[in-house]
Amino acid sequence: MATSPDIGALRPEYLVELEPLTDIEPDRRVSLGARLWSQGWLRKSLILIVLAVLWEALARYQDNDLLLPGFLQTAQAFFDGLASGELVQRAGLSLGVLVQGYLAGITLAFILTSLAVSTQPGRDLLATLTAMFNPLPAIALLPLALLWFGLGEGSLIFVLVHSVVWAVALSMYTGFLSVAETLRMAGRNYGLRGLRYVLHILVPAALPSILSGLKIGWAFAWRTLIAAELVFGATSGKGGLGWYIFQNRNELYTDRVFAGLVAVILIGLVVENLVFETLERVTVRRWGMQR
Amino acid sequence: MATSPDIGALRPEYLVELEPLTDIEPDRRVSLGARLWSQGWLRKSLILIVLAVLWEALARYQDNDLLLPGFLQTAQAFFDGLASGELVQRAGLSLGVLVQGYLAGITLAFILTSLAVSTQPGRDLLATLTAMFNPLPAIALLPLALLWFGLGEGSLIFVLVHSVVWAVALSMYTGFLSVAETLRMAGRNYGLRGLRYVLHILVPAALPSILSGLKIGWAFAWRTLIAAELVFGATSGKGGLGWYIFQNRNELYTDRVFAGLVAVILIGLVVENLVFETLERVTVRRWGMQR
Amino acid sequence: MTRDATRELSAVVPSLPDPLLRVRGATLEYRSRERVVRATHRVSFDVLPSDRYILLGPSGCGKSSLLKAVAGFVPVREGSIELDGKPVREPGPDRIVVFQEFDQLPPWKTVLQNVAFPLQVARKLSRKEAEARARHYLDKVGLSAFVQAYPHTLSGGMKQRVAIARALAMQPRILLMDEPFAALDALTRRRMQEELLALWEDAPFTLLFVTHSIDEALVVGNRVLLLSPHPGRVRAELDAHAFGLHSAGSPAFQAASRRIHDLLFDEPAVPHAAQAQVLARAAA
Amino acid sequence: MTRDATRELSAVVPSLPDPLLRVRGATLEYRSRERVVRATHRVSFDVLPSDRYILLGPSGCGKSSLLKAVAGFVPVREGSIELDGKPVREPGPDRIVVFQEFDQLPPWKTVLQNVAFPLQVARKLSRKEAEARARHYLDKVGLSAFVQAYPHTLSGGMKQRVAIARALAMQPRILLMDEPFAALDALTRRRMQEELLALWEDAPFTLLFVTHSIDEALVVGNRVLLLSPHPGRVRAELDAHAFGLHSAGSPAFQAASRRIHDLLFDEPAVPHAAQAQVLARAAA
Amino acid sequence: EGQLRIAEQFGIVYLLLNVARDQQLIEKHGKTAGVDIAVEWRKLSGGSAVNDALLSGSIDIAGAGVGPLLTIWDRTHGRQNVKGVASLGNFPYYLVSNNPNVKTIADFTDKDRIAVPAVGVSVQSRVLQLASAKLWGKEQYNKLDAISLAVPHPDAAAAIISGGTEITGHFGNPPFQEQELAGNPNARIVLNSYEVLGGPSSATVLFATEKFRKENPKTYKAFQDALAEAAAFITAKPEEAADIYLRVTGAKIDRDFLIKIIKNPEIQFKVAPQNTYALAEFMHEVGAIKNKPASWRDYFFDDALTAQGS
Ligand SMILES: Nc1ncnc2c1ncn2[C@@H]1O[C@H](COP(=O)(O)OP(=O)(O)OP(=O)(O)O)[C@@H](O)[C@H]1O
Ligand SMILES: Nc1ncnc2c1ncn2[C@@H]1O[C@H](COP(=O)(O)OP(=O)(O)OP(=O)(O)O)[C@@H](O)[C@H]1O
Ligand SMILES: NCCS(=O)(=O)O
Ligand SMILES: [Mg+2]
Ligand SMILES: [Mg+2]
Repeated sequence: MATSPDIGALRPEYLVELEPLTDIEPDRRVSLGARLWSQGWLRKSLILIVLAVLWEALARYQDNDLLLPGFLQTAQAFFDGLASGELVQRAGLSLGVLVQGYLAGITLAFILTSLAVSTQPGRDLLATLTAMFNPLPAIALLPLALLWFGLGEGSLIFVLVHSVVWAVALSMYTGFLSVAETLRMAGRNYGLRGLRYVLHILVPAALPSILSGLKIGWAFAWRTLIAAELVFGATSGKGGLGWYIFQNRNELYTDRVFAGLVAVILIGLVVENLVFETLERVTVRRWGMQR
Repeated sequence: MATSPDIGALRPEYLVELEPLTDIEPDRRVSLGARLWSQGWLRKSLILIVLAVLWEALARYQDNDLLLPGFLQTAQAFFDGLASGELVQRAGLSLGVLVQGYLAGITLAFILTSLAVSTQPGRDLLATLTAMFNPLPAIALLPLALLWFGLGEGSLIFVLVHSVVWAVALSMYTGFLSVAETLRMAGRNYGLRGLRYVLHILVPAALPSILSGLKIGWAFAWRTLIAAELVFGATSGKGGLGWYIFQNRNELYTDRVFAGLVAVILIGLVVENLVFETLERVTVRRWGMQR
Repeated sequence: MTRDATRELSAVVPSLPDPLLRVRGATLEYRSRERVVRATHRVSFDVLPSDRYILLGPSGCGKSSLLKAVAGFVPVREGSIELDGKPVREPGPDRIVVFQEFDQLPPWKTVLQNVAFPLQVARKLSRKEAEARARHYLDKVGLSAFVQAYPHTLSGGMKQRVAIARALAMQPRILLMDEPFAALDALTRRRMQEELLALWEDAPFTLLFVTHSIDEALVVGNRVLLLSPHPGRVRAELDAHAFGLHSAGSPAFQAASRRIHDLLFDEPAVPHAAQAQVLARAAA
Repeated sequence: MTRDATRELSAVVPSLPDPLLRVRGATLEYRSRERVVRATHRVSFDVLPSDRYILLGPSGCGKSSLLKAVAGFVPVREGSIELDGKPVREPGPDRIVVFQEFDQLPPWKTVLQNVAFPLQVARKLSRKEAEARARHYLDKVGLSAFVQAYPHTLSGGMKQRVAIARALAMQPRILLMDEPFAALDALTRRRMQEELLALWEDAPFTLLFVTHSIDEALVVGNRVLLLSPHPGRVRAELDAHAFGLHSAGSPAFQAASRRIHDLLFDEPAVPHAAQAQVLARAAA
Repeated sequence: EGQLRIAEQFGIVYLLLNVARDQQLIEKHGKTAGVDIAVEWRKLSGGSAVNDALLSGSIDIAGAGVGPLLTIWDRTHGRQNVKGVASLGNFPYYLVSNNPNVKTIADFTDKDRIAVPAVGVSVQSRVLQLASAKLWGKEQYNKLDAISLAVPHPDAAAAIISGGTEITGHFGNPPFQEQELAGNPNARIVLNSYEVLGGPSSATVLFATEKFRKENPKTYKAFQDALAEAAAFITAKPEEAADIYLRVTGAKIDRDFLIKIIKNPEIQFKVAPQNTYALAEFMHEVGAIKNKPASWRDYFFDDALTAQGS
């Protein structure tokens, strides 16, 4: 090559005799600030506090507590509701229905998506049904629900399924379609087919999308439940959180309305941070599939 | 190696002199059936026809046209609505608001997600806000919407944004987080940062997830709009599809209610098959990012 | 392809065993809405039981495509591929593939699970047996210390070694390896070649092996199929059973290596110029 | 690492130019909740301007990690990395990387756009200029016919060649290449080596090049850093400026090759056994 | 002054407003008083939406049932001081059942379901509670809430007319109750709100904030005068009123059916409130409102128009 030969002479070669490695020192300590900052719940609590302060300030500025009660007033109503046991009981009722509808919706989404991923008609069916039914508001289903399931839980679950299934199916399906070709081939190469292929390859590979679909589905289930409980509102003793909110709204107990909503929010936060966050940590993040 | 040498002798070596390739013949013709089957719109139309027949059958079986009018009856009402121009006008009004709210929601989702992807507080903020607000039903925001935007489009758009932003942000964010490390590194290596990095690398790389988020957001915008239009009603006769549905429901014209819903469904199908399907074809599928 | 290359090889030499894998006039094509790319053009060859059969050819000539076609992932557009006399229709655990890409390991399984899982699925081993066998093969590829690691924490070469261990542990009817050692350093590569050949000595299996290294072809294989540049056509089939791990540097080895080299070099000049075979702008 | 290896090399030989890249005692670690993996341990070396500097070492010894650290993707846990006297903090287009992985090409850009886009972004070229330059380099890597293809329709070797063209076209301050030719056949690899060296002859640039082929190290590089097995430590730094494209086979070349081979082989036995450096089960 | 935003809801009970709008009566009376009034008409659905709109200042005059008026009066007592402006007329609410076994409310069993707009808190529910209290005693006032269900009027009406669902009773309002009676031969009136409240009573009322009344005396007066004229108009010309209704609301309801409803002797188009105090008293008794009104004058503004009320 063209390099002048003297350069080599200028830079002597060298060789190092390596001793076994022993002197690997322990972790450097990180500063207290950094350690606190690394605690997700602390950062998030901070955000919550800021939001609460903003809320209170806004409410005081608007000074119209029939429309927007402040944080403190709502907190008062919330704790009253807790103390009387009403909020807990209502939330429990709602959660019971919610979980049933949510699980049913996920199951249906999984079946539809599995069909879609394995056959062309299944694929068309999913695309068409989703495009058709996803935009339909829950109230549109009311007459049908009345006819088929009567009033009460059956109808609520029907409406919940409707609100969960399309969003979850869309996310799941997108996830399935985006699985890397090599990974698919590896799975097929093991001899996996049909459901086992979906469960062992597609589902874990598409988990990030599936989880986002599950989160969206969960949120929409809540929304719909609250809205639907107004309508299907079970009999007075057996109404859930939506019922609680509706009733108090009708009576212009706005602080209680907000207390009900706070209950929804808190349950949302708990589910996000305990369930979904944990799921993500022990799966997609641990596996390096998501940052 | 240990193979016995005679095997080599049994299999003579050979060498082929290659001529330039010229005789590559044209496509084999595919059968008519296969060609028809390959037309997506045909398969989907078939599904639609089957669904229509099922609907009609079900309606006849239930024989209760105040709760469930048949397909034919609804089609009649639908064409009457078209002919009188009412449906078209109402759908136009709704679509106008819908598109504004939808675009605003997407923009907000994009901003939130871009923040989240670049800073830790942004990330916490997105996670917290989404977990908190996503489950809140639109009615919860009504008082606030009224306070801030008054009665009218402003409030509708506010509610629409709420129904779009969280789902889209969640999908977008999941997409961003799942972008392969090497691709991220390549982008950063070009010297891209901040918004340009997001736009040139993260967005296209996360496009499958983003598209699924956009689809979900679109559907929920519709749902919410229909529901919200009931509440916000109409100013001087200027209500959208939701109001049309509500009014006819009030007048027990169930066939027109279903005609309104059919309009929603048809618009959904058109958007799915013209907009989203095309988008997918010229992007993610063309790029081999999705099957 | 000329007539004498497509002739029934085993018919000519009746004392040979029936081929395990029989590829006849296989043309492979990738079609998209915009264009049709022909990857291989009428390729024929036979792989006999216990062959270590090498596919050698320039980048983009269709080696991986051929391997995927044998594995059942890419359909032949013309011609046929038969395994044990039965046409290949779909993938299966009788033909385990080591892919060229680094993302072939399910990221949600540890190194150990990555090797053990297909054993449970396809070989019906109990979890315990599967893990024991997995550990055995992971040891052979030098990854004992990483059994609990997830794939995303491995280097490129380590990932490929996991895939190799997975394939070896499966003991398939025919092992399909696509440049398995390309990401490995000289030493590790050598060790892998040794392992592979030692396993073959222990219990001969059939191997279809893609490589771009002429030396590796001669060392690993007993038979080498030389492919032309894009689209791949059979250029020659050569014997390599005489060379082994310790032949490198011997004059015969160097001569064989040079001969192959020349066969590849002696292609009509500028082989890259007219590579893309844009057959049609079809509106599929 | 021993003291004399970490000494300031340029201080000892004052007539040498200042190093462009100066790596001092660089320890690289990957930390997860469960474990800490040390990839390299106190590695020091200097890359002078116009050096073609090779990192050579066994699979998993931290070559890619070192390259990524220089590129600004992996932070040093101990020690320092300086470019032009300034510590490396983040990635930038002055250090273009050819990654080892095949998924480094944005799939939404055609081959041409893949090469042209970074030129527009980082070199501020107009679209036209960028495309012209991109075509030039794509021609050099033999992909002229595939400029309009999308990456997912390319073979493994073709993808790597696009990445190579992209990096070459960028003409960075220092070019970082991670086993760029590993997926290429002998012929194509040779052509790429020729191209690279011809470009260097035209206008010398600085190159940091990871390879696992000893011969390639000697042919491509003028200086070779030998790394020990996991975690990577400096084993030796050797001169290679005497060897070029046509040295292969010469006795001096073979001797150098054998020497490096032995340095790698002569590692204390069973080098793979205690590879994983599980430092702590930290709860990060 | 000069601007008036009115929110009405769906239904024939807002006929007075429809006539005032169609005949431009507000504008007319405004001119007489020397103000040009720009009137904006909004349709909203649901008492809560109306409340929210009024409290947020999005509308000036709200139309809703007597129940919502009492609630909002109670909650804004000492603050915005929302009070009634006028009644929109006396309408009976019928509890209609299509269950042949149900003759009175005492006949409802656990198998029956009574649809109301909002269980417990809607006017219909309050009336039902009042009737229950009379029948079974004060403690049992919410006995029927247990089989009550919140169902929107149209869905409940559809269910009553067509049968085949669990809903066997609907405490509705016009025109749904009339449609039910006309649409299903089995449907019959089980309870009439007039019986419970002691005679014809206001069902739907208009209300506003004290601030609006104080700041817009002329507009306010013009509005009230317009209502009075509209009431007179309807009573005089029910057919024309029916046509106006069809025109303004765009409703496609059968004209003869509509005229029949308007001419129903139980329905009286009067702007002075009537017979609302029994309900107010009862709501206070059961704790639905905290402030006890001394009389109906507490929750209506003290105007000449409503001075004749009871
Ligand atoms: N999925 C695909 N879609 C379209 N064309 C493809 C696809 N995969 C491969 N090709 C084309 O087929 C030809 C052969 O590709 P293949 O991957 O089989 O080559 P190869 O011999 O394995 O090359 P390498 O040594 O570089 O890996 C190439 O021209 C490539 O562009
Ligand atoms: N993202 C990561 N997380 C954790 N550990 C990693 C990660 N990437 C690499 N490692 C570990 O760091 C060590 C060095 O990896 P690196 O990729 O640098 O090796 P390499 O020298 O490039 O090997 P190869 O020649 O096989 O590509 C390996 O032990 C590997 O397990
Ligand atoms: N289907 C209910 C939708 S929302 O109004 O709760 O957004
Ligand atoms: Mg290949
Ligand atoms: Mg590497």
